[in-house]
Amino acid sequence: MTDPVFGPAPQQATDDLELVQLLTPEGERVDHPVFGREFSADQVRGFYRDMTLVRRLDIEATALQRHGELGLWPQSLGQEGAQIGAGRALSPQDFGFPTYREHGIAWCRGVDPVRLLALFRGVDQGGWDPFEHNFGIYSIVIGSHTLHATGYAMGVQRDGAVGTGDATRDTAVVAFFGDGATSQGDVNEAFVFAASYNAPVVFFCQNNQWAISEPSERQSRIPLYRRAQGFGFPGVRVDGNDVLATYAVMQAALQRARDGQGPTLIEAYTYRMGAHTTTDDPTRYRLSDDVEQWKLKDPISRVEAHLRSNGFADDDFFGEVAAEADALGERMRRECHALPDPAPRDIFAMVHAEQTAELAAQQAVFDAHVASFEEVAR
Amino acid sequence: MTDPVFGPAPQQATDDLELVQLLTPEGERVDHPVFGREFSADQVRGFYRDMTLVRRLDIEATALQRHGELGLWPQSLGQEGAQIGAGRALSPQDFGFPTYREHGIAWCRGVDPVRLLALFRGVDQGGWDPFEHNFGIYSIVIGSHTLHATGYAMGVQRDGAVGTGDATRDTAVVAFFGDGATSQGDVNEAFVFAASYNAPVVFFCQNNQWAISEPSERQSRIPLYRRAQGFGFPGVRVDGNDVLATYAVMQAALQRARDGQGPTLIEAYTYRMGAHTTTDDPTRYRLSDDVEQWKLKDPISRVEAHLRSNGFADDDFFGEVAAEADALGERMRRECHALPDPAPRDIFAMVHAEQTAELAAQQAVFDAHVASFEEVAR
Amino acid sequence: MTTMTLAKALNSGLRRAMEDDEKVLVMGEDVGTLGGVFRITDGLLKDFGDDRVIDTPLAESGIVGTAVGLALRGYRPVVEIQFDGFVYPAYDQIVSQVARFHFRTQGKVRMPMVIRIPFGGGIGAVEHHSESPEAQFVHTPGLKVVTCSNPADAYAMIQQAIRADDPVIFLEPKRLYHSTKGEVDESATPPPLWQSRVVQAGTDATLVAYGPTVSTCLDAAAVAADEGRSLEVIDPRTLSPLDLSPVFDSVRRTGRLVVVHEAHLTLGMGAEIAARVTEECFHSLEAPVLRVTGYDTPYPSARIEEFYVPDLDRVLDAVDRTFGF
Amino acid sequence: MTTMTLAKALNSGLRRAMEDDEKVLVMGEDVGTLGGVFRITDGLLKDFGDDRVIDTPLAESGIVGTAVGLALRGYRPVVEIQFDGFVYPAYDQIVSQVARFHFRTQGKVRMPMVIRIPFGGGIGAVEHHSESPEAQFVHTPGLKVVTCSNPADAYAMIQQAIRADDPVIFLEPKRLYHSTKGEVDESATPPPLWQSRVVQAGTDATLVAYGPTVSTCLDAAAVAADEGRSLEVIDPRTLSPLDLSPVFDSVRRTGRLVVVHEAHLTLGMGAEIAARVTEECFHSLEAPVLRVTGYDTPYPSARIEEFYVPDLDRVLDAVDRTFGF
Ligand SMILES: Cc1ncc(C[n+]2csc(CCOP(=O)(O)OP(=O)(O)O)c2C)c(N)n1
Ligand SMILES: Cc1ncc(C[n+]2csc(CCOP(=O)(O)OP(=O)(O)O)c2C)c(N)n1
Ligand SMILES: [Mg+2]
Ligand SMILES: [Mg+2]
Repeated sequence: MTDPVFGPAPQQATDDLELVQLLTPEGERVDHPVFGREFSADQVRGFYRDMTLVRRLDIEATALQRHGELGLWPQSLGQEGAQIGAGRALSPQDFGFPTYREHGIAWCRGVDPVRLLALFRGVDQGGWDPFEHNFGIYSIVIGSHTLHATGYAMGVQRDGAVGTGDATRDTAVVAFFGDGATSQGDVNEAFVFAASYNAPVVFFCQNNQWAISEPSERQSRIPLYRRAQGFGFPGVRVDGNDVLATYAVMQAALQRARDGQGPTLIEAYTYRMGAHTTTDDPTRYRLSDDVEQWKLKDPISRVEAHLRSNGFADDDFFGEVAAEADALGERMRRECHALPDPAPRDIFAMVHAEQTAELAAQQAVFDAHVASFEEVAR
Repeated sequence: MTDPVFGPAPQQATDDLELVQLLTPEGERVDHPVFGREFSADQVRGFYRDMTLVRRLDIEATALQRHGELGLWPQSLGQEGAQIGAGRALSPQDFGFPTYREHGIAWCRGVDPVRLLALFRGVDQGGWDPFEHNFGIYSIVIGSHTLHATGYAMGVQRDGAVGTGDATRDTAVVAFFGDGATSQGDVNEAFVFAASYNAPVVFFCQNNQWAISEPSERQSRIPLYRRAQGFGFPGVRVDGNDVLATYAVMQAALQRARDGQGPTLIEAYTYRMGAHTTTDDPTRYRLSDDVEQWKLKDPISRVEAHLRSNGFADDDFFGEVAAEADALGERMRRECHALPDPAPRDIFAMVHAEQTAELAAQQAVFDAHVASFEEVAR
Repeated sequence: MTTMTLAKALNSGLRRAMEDDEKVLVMGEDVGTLGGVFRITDGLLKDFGDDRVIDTPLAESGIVGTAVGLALRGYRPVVEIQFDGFVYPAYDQIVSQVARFHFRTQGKVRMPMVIRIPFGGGIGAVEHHSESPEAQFVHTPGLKVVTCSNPADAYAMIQQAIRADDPVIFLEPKRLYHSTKGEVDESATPPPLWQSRVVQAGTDATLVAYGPTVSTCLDAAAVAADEGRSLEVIDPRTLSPLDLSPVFDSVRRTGRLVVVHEAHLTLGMGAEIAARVTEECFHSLEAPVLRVTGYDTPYPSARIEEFYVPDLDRVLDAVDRTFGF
Repeated sequence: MTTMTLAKALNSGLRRAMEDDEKVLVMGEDVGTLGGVFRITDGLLKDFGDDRVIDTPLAESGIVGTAVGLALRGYRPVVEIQFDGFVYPAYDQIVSQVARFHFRTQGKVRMPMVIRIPFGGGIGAVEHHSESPEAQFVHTPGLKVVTCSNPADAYAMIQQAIRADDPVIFLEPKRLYHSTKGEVDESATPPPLWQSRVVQAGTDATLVAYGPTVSTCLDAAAVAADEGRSLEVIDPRTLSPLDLSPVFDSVRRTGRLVVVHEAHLTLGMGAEIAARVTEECFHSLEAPVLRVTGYDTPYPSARIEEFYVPDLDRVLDAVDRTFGF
């Protein structure tokens, strides 16, 4: 319906005319006028390996949760294309700020999967060193970290690490978030700040169609990538189940940031194949038919089909990756069990960089209390 | 500069190609393909009268502040066109949610100017009955009320008061805010909710170029009206110093809301001719040259020129309005002085609808304390 | 008389309130189709429709802010915040708007809104899912703050909160949702919402606890009884306003008081209760009011939360200490 | 030694901190060209440039949230919140992010950030411009909270806060900005930031006050002295962590304590101080700790704020009452 006064009504969120794609669900390479590019067989095999290992990581963690080893696990199943495509486009000096489902990005940043388990086992609250991986710890309060990414990018600008032309120096920052997050004030404020300062930040939104039980149409009635237009920077929708397209689009956006051209919003159009987390029951709110439809668009199968039909990989290769996945799974099980519980008394020392007398006193009381029980026990 | 990958760079905030105008600064009527319409001489004289009285109201309040009668006053000087244009387009059943500078809207909603003084004299915190005027009290926390407007509009939907075709029933809701406010998370969340529920709300942004000392370019690098595109509803920029154009655009947006077509963002492009408030010193951050330029676009002079050159009004008319303004000023001075201070003990009873024992006890202690001094004084 | 979980009692109470008054709306994230992540709103969408059971965009300030607007339009919104730790994005709307409309307009505007917040720890969750934010709301004039500790109270209090013409922060002890069952008499006349309850009478020392720590204190009282010490347990139920007269009465008899909550020690409810009880019962106190609380650290990782949440031992230990003065 | 206003002392302290460490940034609304609505950042933009003095978009969550990112990148942001009442949109970022990065990462991440907030009433302002939000921050583990009451402290404490590796909420008593002058010795070595100060020694009763109420208490002490009563006045300066040992010492001598602040009574600092002092000095107390505070109502309209803000009479009255027990 077209409004006679204010012009055409905005298009619906289901419209996906502008979806960038380089590899069809059937595994056929297609071109794109802007983002089309070549990939070496090596690179594509690498993507396949990454995605397969990350899927195994996810399946393994899900199983560990079922066996009571983890309190909770947010599955990345189905989103491997978006995550590996994005993650592999990052340079070492780039910095990523994830939400809680970015296991594929964490993988690309060299975070040991066991560290991810630690968080969901309740052994710590995010145990890797962000500066070691240039990758923030998982963030739970939806949207809050998009501002951190923007601020970090403002710091990058102040360090003179944009637009120098030095590929090892120019730095992009990425905020990873979901379709649900786009409704949060913080995310929109991040857009405001990023645009105002032309900060080198890429907003990478995995639109997996759901925010727990709510479809992405509840958050926006137009395609999410268009949100960026309202803030004065470009937005683009890419097939998030297409690792090649995601890589290409992400690469371009990162380069734009590093070159000092400012922020970009990428909407990676994908699907959460699993439950929201292991405590969720998606049968309450979505049709299994939808899930079946999306299975046909699986990010890994299409790469496998592509590799096979072009003779880029043989059974040996697939066998090796499968074995590697088994080994990863086995190691995760083993090391998950072995993760040590934290020492309760340490929480008092973790609050501040400079310990306070107050907390030291609380720690002493705590110690005495614990000791009194040990005494009783003896 | 055009980005080879992501397309043309967004236009700058200074671009005003799309400014809707029906009356030039010189007072000439021009047409507009979409918003062009006729106005009766009566209507235009009415606008003139409104604007003149509101300007006097503002000047008088500013003077009262200078004389120590008010703690503070936020001037609406220069924004009368935007406010009267918008305010007069409202139907009685429509509901407006103002910020703190909407004296012209308050005027149109029948709020006695003395009630505005009460707030800034510190006699109350917003003393009119919102339901009597269908006009909320002034709101100080920037942007917070845009959500109230959206929620109210959701209530209107639930009452079945949209799209019935009954002009006395169908109801639009308006959130009034400034250019600075557009950066607040709340305002963007209001856009999200309004779009998601297609709520009958008009977002009326007076871009007066400044948020205290910060130019509107700090908030957005593209014209603010385009923000709406990113959320999937129309935005339009109107010459806010053109009361006719503002009326026409507002009227259309309100009708759209009442018809059930959902939200609209209007950016009324205007200028804050005075200081941010009486405690502000704008010479610290802006050039008097700019102010001089904007004087040429004064919303009242252009209507006067138009009325005179078309013979729609004579000296008698202008004399009458001037006399009315004098009388208003005189009444404001008189009644401001006479505004009674609130009774301190009443604050305890104002906190809740259902009084608590706790606060009743605090009130009793307060009374006793006051009484003990009265005793001493006696 | 039906036996039900605390979750079910809340669900039934909400349903009843919606039946009684068509202006009552339920809104929040996932409250519709899913029935809420804890299923407290289960079935309501089906029976009351999406005009009254509103799945909202993912934005807490937006939820509370639009609820303010709905209240201004004459509705009585019941807002669900998914977890305690996610109430903070709505904090500004709550403390500067919800809490103040009545005051600011000298009573011309009422704000009948309930903000339901599952709170407290002990469910093995990740960060931001085990917070106890009550003190922040109790410190804010204009809000009423209540918390239930059993199914019967849950059923009655949610309805009373919805009927109240003032905004009510309704804290639900989430670890009891499905683990606690109790009798609910749907036809009983409940006590006033703002009234404390002496949950168990006793003579030697007084315990004050609310929400999830009430059962801990009852357990402590049972153990103490075995050891020959009689503890009185009082549940204030409403945290703001505080009805402390039963506590004053009790302390005048026992001379000893321990306050137990999960929220942090510093400026937790225990501080206020200690200050008031000391002021009121100065000459009756045999010992200072002691507090058993969460520590002044963020809520820790799940594997060690048991060391953080007040437990039987810490409560009994504190009772012992009150006898040492 | 120079005589300057509190505003000027803060301005000089900020300038000094920026000179000392080029990682120090100042950011907020109107802090650049305008120099802040209170002129605390006056002249800094001119001298340090807009990479270090950043006028931000009008969004408090955005300001604090980007400051977190800047801190992660190695900067030391000093954020200005324009008025106390506008800190709440940033509350989530402060309590769930700023306060927790260190804890959450087991110390791998530090968050050296200062959030400056002009606070308190008495300036005849409209709503949201006279709040005293300290309790909300003191209740939040991971934050340090300080407040200055005179120019010398202001000058030193702002520098110390900026040098601290933990996030500091820095509360500035806005009504003293331009009204209070004092000597500032720019070469003096200040006491540690986290240390209370006995502002005036006394023997009969103890007053604890911070920020804007310190001068009220000094006035009260002067009047009391005329009446033959010697009051000790202690300014904790830092509200979290609380250094109460001088208060304990004092109360052990005087047996009487009155805490004075503008924030609301319920769960204001007075509650915590009362609870701790009673616990620590139980047998020394001749009377319960009394509190002179803002009431449990929103801050009222300007014309009657003088009835709300603790004044000399209410302080003296409370002191009298401690002698009545
Ligand atoms: C501020 C906040 N509110 C609510 C939640 C609870 N919650 C956790 S995940 C989630 C949905 C997120 O959806 P989306 O952003 O699409 O990410 P996805 O889970 O699909 O990856 C919600 C509501 C939260 N973590 N933070
Ligand atoms: C949340 C919040 N932050 C800061 C302020 C302080 N403040 C008052 S007005 C103002 C500028 C508002 O600018 P704009 O929205 O353009 O409205 P204008 O004053 O120009 O009408 C600021 C920062 C406030 N009132 N609320
Ligand atoms: Mg999602
Ligand atoms: Mg403005």
